[in-house]
Amino acid sequence: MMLGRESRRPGSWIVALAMLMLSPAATGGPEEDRVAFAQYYQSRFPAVTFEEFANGIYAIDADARAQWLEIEEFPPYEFAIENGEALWSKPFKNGNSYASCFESAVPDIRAAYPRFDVSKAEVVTLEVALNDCRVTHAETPMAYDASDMIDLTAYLAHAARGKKIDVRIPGDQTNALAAYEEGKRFYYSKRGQLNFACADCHVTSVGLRVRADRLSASLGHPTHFPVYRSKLGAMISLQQRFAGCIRDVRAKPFELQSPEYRNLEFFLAYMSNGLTINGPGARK
Amino acid sequence: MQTGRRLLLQGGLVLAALAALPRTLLAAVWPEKAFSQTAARQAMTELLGTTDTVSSDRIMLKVPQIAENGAVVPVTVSTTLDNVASISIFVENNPRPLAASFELPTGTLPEISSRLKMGETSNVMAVVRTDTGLFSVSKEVKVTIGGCGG
Amino acid sequence: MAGKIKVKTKLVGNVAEVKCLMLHPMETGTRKDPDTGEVVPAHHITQLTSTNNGETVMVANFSTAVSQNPYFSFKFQGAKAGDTLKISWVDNRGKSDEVETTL
Amino acid sequence: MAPAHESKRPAILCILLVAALVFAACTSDVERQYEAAEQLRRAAAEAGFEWLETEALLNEALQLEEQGNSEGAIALIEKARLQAERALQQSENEAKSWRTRVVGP
Repeated sequence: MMLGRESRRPGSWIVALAMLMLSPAATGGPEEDRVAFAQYYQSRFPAVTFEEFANGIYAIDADARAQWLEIEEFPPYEFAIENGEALWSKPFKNGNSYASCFESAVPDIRAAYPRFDVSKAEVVTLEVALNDCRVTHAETPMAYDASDMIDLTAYLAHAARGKKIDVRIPGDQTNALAAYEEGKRFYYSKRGQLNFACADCHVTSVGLRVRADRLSASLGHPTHFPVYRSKLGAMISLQQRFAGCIRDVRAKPFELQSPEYRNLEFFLAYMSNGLTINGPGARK
Repeated sequence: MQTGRRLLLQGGLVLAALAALPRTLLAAVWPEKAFSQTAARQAMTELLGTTDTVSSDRIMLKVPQIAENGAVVPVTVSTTLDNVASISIFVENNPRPLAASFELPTGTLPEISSRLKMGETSNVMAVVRTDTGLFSVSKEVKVTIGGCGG
Repeated sequence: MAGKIKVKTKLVGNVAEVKCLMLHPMETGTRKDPDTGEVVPAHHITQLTSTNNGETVMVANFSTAVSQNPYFSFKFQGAKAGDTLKISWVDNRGKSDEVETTL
Repeated sequence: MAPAHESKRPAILCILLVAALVFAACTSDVERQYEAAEQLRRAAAEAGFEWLETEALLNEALQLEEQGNSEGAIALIEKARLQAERALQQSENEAKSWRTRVVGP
């Protein structure tokens, strides 16, 4: 129904977009980028509120939304949350625990990542922070696609529901800005045999169909991960989803938690600043 | 209604006996033969003894028109028919059409929900057995071949 | 392994609504392992049974067409707070699991 | 244009020719073409623009060569080389043109 309303005014978003492009804004700093990004989606889908974009494709696809809500009645990711909580509470061999590595209380941890770590001069994601913690306490790091790793993030995402995404790029940190710029460049660069950029599907063609699937908005992409994908019957991280998209355009995926993906996550999370964390999620 | 009356006459006594099973006497045998049939009609015959059912608007079959994902299709069946003994769900074009069958002892309400796999676009049929016969409703669910997951 | 069956119940008057989610692969027997190319043998829950204070309130027979990590919900009358609800399943390999909860 | 320059050219050509002949004598056609394609693939990977199948094509080519199917191997190597070349081209194009897609100021 939301789409219906939008499709009756096919020209409106083009006009809005043109206005955005012509508007005499300052040079593209992250905050200007973010505002323009959010405005773009809001002009494409005028009936969808900003908050609603946290629901990904279900913000703009009414049919799929109804089925998703039925899954949410008793979502399969509840097993992951439960396992994640058990892992979180289990002490390491040296008696310490994950909690000892994080400054904030459990509900505040998810929202603190991704962040730019000045001393490491790189983006640190939640997954990397968890593994760093393990190494600090003489535990072997986990593979980034290990179900235990993803379950831990599911637990932390669940605990953080209702908190806002709040990625910061302090003005005096040129390294952080460079990481953001790298992520942005990645997002807008065409790659692979199909010659697609992330933005080709999730900005330009958002809401249109690729075969049977409607393309989701990037505004809100990072709010709901990790997600249970019914196609796989398993939980996946945001970066595993990156890898899936990159494979779909027939480019070689990068290693999980590679600098490329971390910078991309940093950029995407910044673009979704102000949206509410609602992970873990359920997707097709 | 014609078929209904015939069925009532043929199977009424047997069905009446089955419908009112006390809670502790339910057969706990998994109907393997019905589940292994590759045609919906045969699966129905194995499970219910016949393929004659009366189409009934007193059965609500809630399924999506277009499945978001054939691996997880939410299905809810409920009915206002009285004395329901069992509810069975057939996905006609699945390799094994009988998807699930629920035996309802007295006191259990005729309202069940689950999630099913569908290999392709197909009719989904819910068959309700009461003490007066077999009633059914069918709906088509379209299953599309996904692209990238959205 | 904690919680292979998750149950949520709601009591409205004397009607109990039971929702459960089970951790099970529900292999169809037709899927090929993407790594080895070999067909993964069927492995699925065949029967779920639920009792309330020892009385059977549901027998559900499943095929492989029930989705992975099956979800199932039903309602029954004659329930009251404090009743002991049990849900158990067996699969085609003879494995089983059960959970007990108080309404 | 400068005469001094021109006079050097035959000498360089000569050296290159000798080097190529020596190289050819030591390695088969397949190995040589494989190396060339593999180098392009690595360059594309370094640029962050490697395509999905290129490496698999090259590995498959090596297997065919081992089975004595040089012709098949060369066909796959050629495919891989073209992919790697285009991936590199893509990375060069994108170095500038990504900015044209940015939403915002």
